[in-house]
Amino acid sequence: MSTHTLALCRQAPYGSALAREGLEAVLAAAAMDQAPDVLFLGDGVFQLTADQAPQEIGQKSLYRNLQALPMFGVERIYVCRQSLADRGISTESIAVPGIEVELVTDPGALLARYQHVLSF
Amino acid sequence: MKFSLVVYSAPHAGEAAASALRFARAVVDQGHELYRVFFYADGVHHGSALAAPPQDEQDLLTPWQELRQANDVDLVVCIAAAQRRGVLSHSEAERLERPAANLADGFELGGLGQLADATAQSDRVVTFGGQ
Amino acid sequence: MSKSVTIEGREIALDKEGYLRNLDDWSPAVAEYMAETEGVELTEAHWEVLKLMQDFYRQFELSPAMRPLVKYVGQQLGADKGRSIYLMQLFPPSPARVASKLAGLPKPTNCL
Amino acid sequence: MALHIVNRSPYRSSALRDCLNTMAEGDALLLIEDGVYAASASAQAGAMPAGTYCLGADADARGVSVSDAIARIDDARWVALCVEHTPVVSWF
Repeated sequence: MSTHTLALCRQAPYGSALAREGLEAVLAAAAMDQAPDVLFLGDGVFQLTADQAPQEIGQKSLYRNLQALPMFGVERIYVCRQSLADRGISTESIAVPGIEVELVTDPGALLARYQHVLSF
Repeated sequence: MKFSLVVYSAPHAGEAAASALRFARAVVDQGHELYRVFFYADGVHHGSALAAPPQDEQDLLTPWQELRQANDVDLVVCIAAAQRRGVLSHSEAERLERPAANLADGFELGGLGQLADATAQSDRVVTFGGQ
Repeated sequence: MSKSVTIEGREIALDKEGYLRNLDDWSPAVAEYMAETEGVELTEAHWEVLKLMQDFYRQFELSPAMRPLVKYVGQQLGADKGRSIYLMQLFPPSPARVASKLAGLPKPTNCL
Repeated sequence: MALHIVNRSPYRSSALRDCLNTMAEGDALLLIEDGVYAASASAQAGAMPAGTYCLGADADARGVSVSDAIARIDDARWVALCVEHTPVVSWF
């Protein structure tokens, strides 16, 4: 996928399988040295909130999976500032260990930099 | 121009599967190359040979197989997403000790690397999602 | 031909490729048994990598592919061990696959 | 310039809102499937940006009368829009 591709993650974790499968696609590409850039927008920002404990609903923690991104060579993610504000999520509460979070105020300008946007 | 499509929706679950097929036909009708269709998430159900819709409802299997025949389009079903949902080739059914295989002719199981390759090889990638 | 083997008096169910059916069945003796079937003789160097595989899985709830495994081993055990050639010598021919199996992690999805 | 494709009803999903919040000046918007309800002459079509298109077959299927401000297109023109724009971004 590489850096001319942006993965646009808009699904909340657990309610939609595409949240996890989107991350799996990013990790698989990164494992092959073709990591895309990643933007969390809309309900996708819920993937980044800590304190996820999905054992009782029979799922694995997406938040823990996300923390593997640096091991796969993805050390920075983009996050839509407005999406956080709309959902009452503070920017401090979405820290993912080992990952630099770059807040984006103009997601349209970010999208314009890429040849491909894969929506998840 | 070279196109690839990514399909997340199961056939008969909503309109997205039918939209993807219409778009794919339009791409080749307009003289463009359709390089690969990557079926992911619930889209892997496209690869099941066992769907049997009534005769007066849309067939969403044969037209893909015809596109492959006529235009040499890669129809790739993501192997990891397919294992979860029970779309298996003969060798996977054997490896995973399942009682039957159902991967339709013309479709192949492939890794997510084939999605990364499709983005690298194609001028345009269009995703089809949602139920 | 799925089978079960008796290890330390416990019956352990394996699938036809020799992976655990129940991940809770793992024990060091199970790893020793699997190593033998893979033609690997477990030394201290093997064990420290297997332990890291389990740490990785606990931390991220994922089995590592080759690239993250190399990076993780490098971070934890030093740069001279964080190299694919080193892991290849320990767990030929495919370190991520073989070490996942021996460490009792889930069977890989054949995804790559 | 990007082409954004929205396939969800604006009354059910945030797809259209997320898309409109993201669109840059000069981007095109294509409404397909349930997205065509946003193109209805009787709905909020007036709020759609310039450069909004609607897939005619999907509007006809639903009996949606498309606002004059929005261009009705067929599948061939859909492909052409994809050729003219990059990237193509789907919102669902």
